[in-house]
Amino acid sequence: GCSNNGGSTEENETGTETGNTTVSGEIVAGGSTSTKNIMEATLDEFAALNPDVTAEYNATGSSDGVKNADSGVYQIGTASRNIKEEEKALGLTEKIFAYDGIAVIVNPANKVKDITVEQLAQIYKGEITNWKDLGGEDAQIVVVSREDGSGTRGAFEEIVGFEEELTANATIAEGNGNVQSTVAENENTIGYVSFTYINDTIKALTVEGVEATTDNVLNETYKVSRPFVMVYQDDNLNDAGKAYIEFLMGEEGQAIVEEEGGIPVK
Amino acid sequence: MDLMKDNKTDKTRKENFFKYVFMFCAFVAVISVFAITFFVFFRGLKPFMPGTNGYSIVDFLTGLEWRPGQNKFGILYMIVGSIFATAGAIAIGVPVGLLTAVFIAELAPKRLADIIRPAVELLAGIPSVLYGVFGLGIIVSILKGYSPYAQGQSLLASILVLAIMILPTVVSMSETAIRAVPSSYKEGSLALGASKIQTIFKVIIPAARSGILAGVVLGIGRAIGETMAVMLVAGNPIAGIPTSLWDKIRPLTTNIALEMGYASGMHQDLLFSTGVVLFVFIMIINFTLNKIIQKKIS
Amino acid sequence: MKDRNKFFIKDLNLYYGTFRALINVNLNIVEKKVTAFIGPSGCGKSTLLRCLNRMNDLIEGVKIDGVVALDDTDIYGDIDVIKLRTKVGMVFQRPNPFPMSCYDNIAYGPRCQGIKDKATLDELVEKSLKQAALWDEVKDRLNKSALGLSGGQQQRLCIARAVAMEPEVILMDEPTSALDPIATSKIEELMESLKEDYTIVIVTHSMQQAARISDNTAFFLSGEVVESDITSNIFTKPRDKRTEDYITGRFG
Amino acid sequence: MKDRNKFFIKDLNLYYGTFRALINVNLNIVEKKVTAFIGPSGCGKSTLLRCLNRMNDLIEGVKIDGVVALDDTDIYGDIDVIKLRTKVGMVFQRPNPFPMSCYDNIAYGPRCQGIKDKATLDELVEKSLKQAALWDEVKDRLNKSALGLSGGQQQRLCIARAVAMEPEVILMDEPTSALDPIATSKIEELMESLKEDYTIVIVTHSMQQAARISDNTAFFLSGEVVESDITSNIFTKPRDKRTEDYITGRFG
Amino acid sequence: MRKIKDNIVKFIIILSSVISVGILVAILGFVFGKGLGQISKDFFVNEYNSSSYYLSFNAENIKSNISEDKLLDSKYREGMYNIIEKPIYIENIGGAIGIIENTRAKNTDVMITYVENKSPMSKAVDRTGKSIGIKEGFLLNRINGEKVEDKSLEEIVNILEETSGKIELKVVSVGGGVFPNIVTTVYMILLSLGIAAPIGILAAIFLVEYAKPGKLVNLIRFATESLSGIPSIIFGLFGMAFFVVFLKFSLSILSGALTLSIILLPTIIRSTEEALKAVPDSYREASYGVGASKLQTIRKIIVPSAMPGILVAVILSIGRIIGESAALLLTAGTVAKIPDSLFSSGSTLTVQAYYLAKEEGNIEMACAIGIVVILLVIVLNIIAKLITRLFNRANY
Ligand SMILES: Nc1ncnc2c1ncn2[C@@H]1O[C@H](COP(=O)(O)OP(=O)(O)OP(=O)(O)O)[C@@H](O)[C@H]1O
Ligand SMILES: Nc1ncnc2c1ncn2[C@@H]1O[C@H](COP(=O)(O)OP(=O)(O)OP(=O)(O)O)[C@@H](O)[C@H]1O
Ligand SMILES: [Mg+2]
Ligand SMILES: [Mg+2]
Ligand SMILES: O=P([O-])([O-])[O-]
Repeated sequence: GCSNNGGSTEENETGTETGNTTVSGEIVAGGSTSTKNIMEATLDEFAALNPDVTAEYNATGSSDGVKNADSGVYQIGTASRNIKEEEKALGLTEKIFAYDGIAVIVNPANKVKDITVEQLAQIYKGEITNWKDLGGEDAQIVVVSREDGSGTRGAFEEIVGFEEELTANATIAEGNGNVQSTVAENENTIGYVSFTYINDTIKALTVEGVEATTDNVLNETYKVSRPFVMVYQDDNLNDAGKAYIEFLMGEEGQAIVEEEGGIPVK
Repeated sequence: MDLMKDNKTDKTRKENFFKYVFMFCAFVAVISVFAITFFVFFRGLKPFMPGTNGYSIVDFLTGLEWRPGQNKFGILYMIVGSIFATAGAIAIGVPVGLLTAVFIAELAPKRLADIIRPAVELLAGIPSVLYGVFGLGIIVSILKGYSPYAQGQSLLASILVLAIMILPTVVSMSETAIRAVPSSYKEGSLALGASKIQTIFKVIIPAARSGILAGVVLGIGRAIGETMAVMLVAGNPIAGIPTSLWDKIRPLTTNIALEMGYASGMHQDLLFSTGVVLFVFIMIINFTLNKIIQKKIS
Repeated sequence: MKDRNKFFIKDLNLYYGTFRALINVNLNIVEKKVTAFIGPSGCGKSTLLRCLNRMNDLIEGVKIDGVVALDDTDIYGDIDVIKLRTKVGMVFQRPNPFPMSCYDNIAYGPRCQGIKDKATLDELVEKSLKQAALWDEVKDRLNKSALGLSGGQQQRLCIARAVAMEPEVILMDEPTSALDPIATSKIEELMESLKEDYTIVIVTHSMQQAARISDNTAFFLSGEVVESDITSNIFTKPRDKRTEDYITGRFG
Repeated sequence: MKDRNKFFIKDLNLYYGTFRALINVNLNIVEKKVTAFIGPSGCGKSTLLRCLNRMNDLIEGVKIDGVVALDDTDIYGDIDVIKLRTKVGMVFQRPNPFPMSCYDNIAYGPRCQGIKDKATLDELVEKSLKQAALWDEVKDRLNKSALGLSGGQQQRLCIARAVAMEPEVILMDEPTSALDPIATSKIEELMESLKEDYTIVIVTHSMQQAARISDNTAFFLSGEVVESDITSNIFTKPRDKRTEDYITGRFG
Repeated sequence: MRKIKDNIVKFIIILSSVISVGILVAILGFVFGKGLGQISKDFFVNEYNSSSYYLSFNAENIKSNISEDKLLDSKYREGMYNIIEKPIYIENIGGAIGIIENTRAKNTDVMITYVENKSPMSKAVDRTGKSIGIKEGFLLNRINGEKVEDKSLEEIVNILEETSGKIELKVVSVGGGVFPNIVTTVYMILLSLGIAAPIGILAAIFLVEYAKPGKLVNLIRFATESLSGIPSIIFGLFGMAFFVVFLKFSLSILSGALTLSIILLPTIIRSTEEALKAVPDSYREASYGVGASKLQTIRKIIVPSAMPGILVAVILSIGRIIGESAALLLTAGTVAKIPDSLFSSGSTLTVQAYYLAKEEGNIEMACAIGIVVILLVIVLNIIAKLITRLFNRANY
């Protein structure tokens, strides 16, 4: 073997074919559940390029990601929302590594196709409670939201503009998957999930006529999007960690971000 | 005289050494138990301590809204929901479980009992997540058809899922207790011309009471402590005392599990406080039921 | 008055699975007399006794052939076992009062028969306890748990419980073997008085006891009834050598 | 040869919690003789027997005062209880072989004393089984579970197990009460032969048995030793009225 | 009158039993109905995540006389793949590639379907020079840095045939299985029992055989009893704060196992206590009666006799470990990889099922895992029964 023990990684050589200098070490990352697919895919590729790197990602939630990056449990923490004021006080380095769209989803049986941001706010504040007000059938709207502290929820509330005014009537489902299952199971529900979780058991609504696609987020016509942020303590990063971040922010990494349904930063 | 004691032999040394090993293990066990208790209480009571800019315990225990973002941490509606869900689960699960136990222990032909018993035990081994998934896929879907609201997530759904989950505990504990009733009671009753059913209900079940109650205690523990299954079917709203079976509830455990990954600072401490409330709950129930058992027996 | 047979047992065989615990038993039990079953441990005394009210039905794998007739009805025929047991009461070796109050213990049987009326029950309880010579000792604690009574009192309570059913026969399986001498003598006195109204069958390990209290005695050995006769004959002029050996203490 | 006292018991009182189960017991147990304890149930026979090898130590809440001396050493003084028990073996009412092979049952005690040598153990096992008159019956199944033996064989195995420790005294608590007559008579014969080497104390419910096998008899009533004497005296000319009543079957 | 009443009650009893059994059947039906379709050989032997490798080797000319049929008849077909384009053998790399469809994810991939005996691919090394070897069933992703995604099978074959000298392939092992979760579950069982069983059993021996009944024992008993009623999420909180953060064990199978041990202790102690108490006193008496010491009696008589009870407790504990999710989620993490040290995180089957349900809404897969867990539980129950029966036979 010719592994580069403890050596420095001056340069990111991924993507070239031969004569690679590889790094070694362990990367423990974790945090947001929404970023899981992107993080796992990039870590996998990074570990393939650097076979002596072992990497793991624990999807325990955005706030947990920040907290554990601070306590040192995670070398790299991720959040699927902007870093809050009190979190900024921890003095962690932040880096946006991708953007994500949040899809507004309903049951495929639901006739409604489009919704406005204004209507979304009214629904989530409990001001609109019947689908017929949106041109659907005469049925109660079942509002599904995420747990408090979720990056997805934080971002959604911020963008839609009803922060902390969520109707008391909302059903809270834990995780993107539970939102998805809950919506898939009941034709009167409305919920929201990260783009990466859109599949055929549910239907994504167009927001103000714009389809929920990566392109539309990039050209800023689709309104509901948020950043994926990673945070770390500079002196807690090992060589592998540093090299990984470079890789993620580089061309290769961003290409994977896109493959996984995220929106690259450049 | 050769009966005299000799404390210095290898044998006595070994005896003593092992005695201390046993004792040490007992203490490890005890210490871990107390460490948890201490830790949970320490974290959970921290926000209420005077001198910290914490949270008022009264607001915490009587509040009707849980909006961490707005600094509103009220858990009264959760307490009420937990109590309703547990009580409902017991009201359904205990009788059904007890009667099933009676069937297995006293009425069923041996072969049938030998099939049902392990089958019911199997229910206890299924991870609770699957109960949740089952609850969401089947129970919630069915209830949706009858609910005045447009969804099936509700107190009733929680009750049903929990009732199913406590069944195996209640069945196997009750069955063991029924089997443990001295056959002299049964013989005494039958010899007096009582029928089998009379014997079961007038003598055997009363005599097995303490074992059955122990099963109920464990069942309650499971019902209150269950997290993953109810989370999927309770609805977990951020406010609102349930007033009907169709209302959503947010059980205490769910509150912890939902947000622990996301909470920090006082929000997290208050999740621990929720844990303390749960802890106290279980203690009170254990304690009262033990008292009831003791009183009935003496 | 000619002695009338209460039970008539003919060619009775009983198997626990494949083990033959009773072998061709033939025996008559005389009405309103005390019949004692004696014999060494494991010889089948309890087994036969439990045949008389079909208590053996409860045991898995018991097979029976032969005839056991109560007042000329074959009790292994198509009869109501529950009724049989109300007619043939039983008292066990270890006192087994139910874990409830003294009153409820006695009232248990009648209540199971559907008697609900408080006055009737009160009367029945009092009468039974008096018959069992226990009334004076428990009348002030009727509502306390029966498990608080002494062993001897518990056993008399069990007798009272059997008596409360107003049965015709009372079966007793070593009713005094767990009791002290004073309690024992009380129960023996009690049997003396009960036999005026009831047919009593008692299993005992103590030959002295059999001699003291019984009118007839059956001697068992390894599942067979070796000899049965009026008690004084068994003890003074046994016909069978084995009976004599047992009586004179050569074994057992 | 003058009889030597093996045990000397003086003013012994024993309390189970607050219940005084033995009351001022004074008794001598003669070396290489069979001493029988008789008396009605619950009179304290087993309790006294278990005092002799401090088996009562295992019971919570037992308090003792008075003297129990073995060969002039107070066994309730500062002695090694384990050594005491190797000297004073015990056989219980129900045969209680360990759930292991016959061989291991016998070898258990010696092994606990540290004897590991196979040849020594083999020899010891054979000798003990022969002494217990069991060798011929089990020599082909030494490695099979002892639980497969019949009750009588199990009890003799337990005796062999006690004998294997080469004790000086063997205590037996109703050793035949769970056995059939044939097994009983085998064990009685065995005791006859054992008493040449050992001091034997036996509790029995059967007066016949006491009469048959013992040299001395102590009669117990409600925790007291009413009378102790050589057996023939007890059975033919008891000094105490209560002894006489019991012997003649007026109670018990 | 009494007959009618008895019959009504009997009817209710039977009805209850029917309900209990009906529920069981419904749940099993649901889990099996949803999950069975997902179960294949791949499900058991594959990693959950696919993992990528960059592997290089020197082209050689390896002839092969593999038959047409054989080319179609490779192992992957038993799994979740359909062949779309017939594999073509390439001498340059000594192996065949074909286009397959992933029936679960419904996308197509290029797969290395066959590797000849002396193929240079089996000697391929990664970028550190470590020999990994390309195996049948790997998906082909890039050739010398160039993506194969949008190319036809012919184009790919052409590229490979024309390349001489060093070839670097990016290959991806196929995921979609729960092998790492099975391994993690086994580790978790071994670790937690390795910690909790000795401590619990020895503690129970102390409580039953040594401790004088009194305040202390009552206190311990009360503590263990209340602990068995505490929801496991609270243990999770403790484990997270103490093992993960304070002791810096990080989210790892060690933190998870330690947390689980504390959960198991009360059960193990209680059941062992019961088993020890159930050993007839006559054994103790007999042992002391022949002059055995306390330790000897415990070691040679009491513990062996209590063994079936203790084993059953242990097996019940295994059931609990298998079924636990809340506490492990907070202490052992969610990584579906085979842990390579005590300090790596890992997710057990149940955690994985929970995670799939919660995060990906993948009910089918969660149920498939549920089936595995249920089968495991059945096996454990049978073992428990066998043990009890075995020991019972020894006793009578
Ligand atoms: N349930 C049973 N299953 C199998 N065998 C049994 C059962 N009950 C009793 N036996 C056997 O039947 C025989 C007769 O038992 P029974 O109890 O009638 O004896 P007994 O004369 O009452 O003895 P004891 O004086 O000890 O009470 C004994 O050998 C006993 O082992
Ligand atoms: N562990 C104990 N705790 C409290 N009381 C006990 C205990 N063991 C025995 N006793 C009581 O002490 C008295 C004497 O009991 P013991 O067992 O010595 O009688 P015994 O003469 O051997 O009777 P049996 O012939 O029935 O074996 C009895 O009244 C009994 O209830
Ligand atoms: Mg009997
Ligand atoms: Mg005794
Ligand atoms: O898990 P989140 O991405 O919603 O924080």
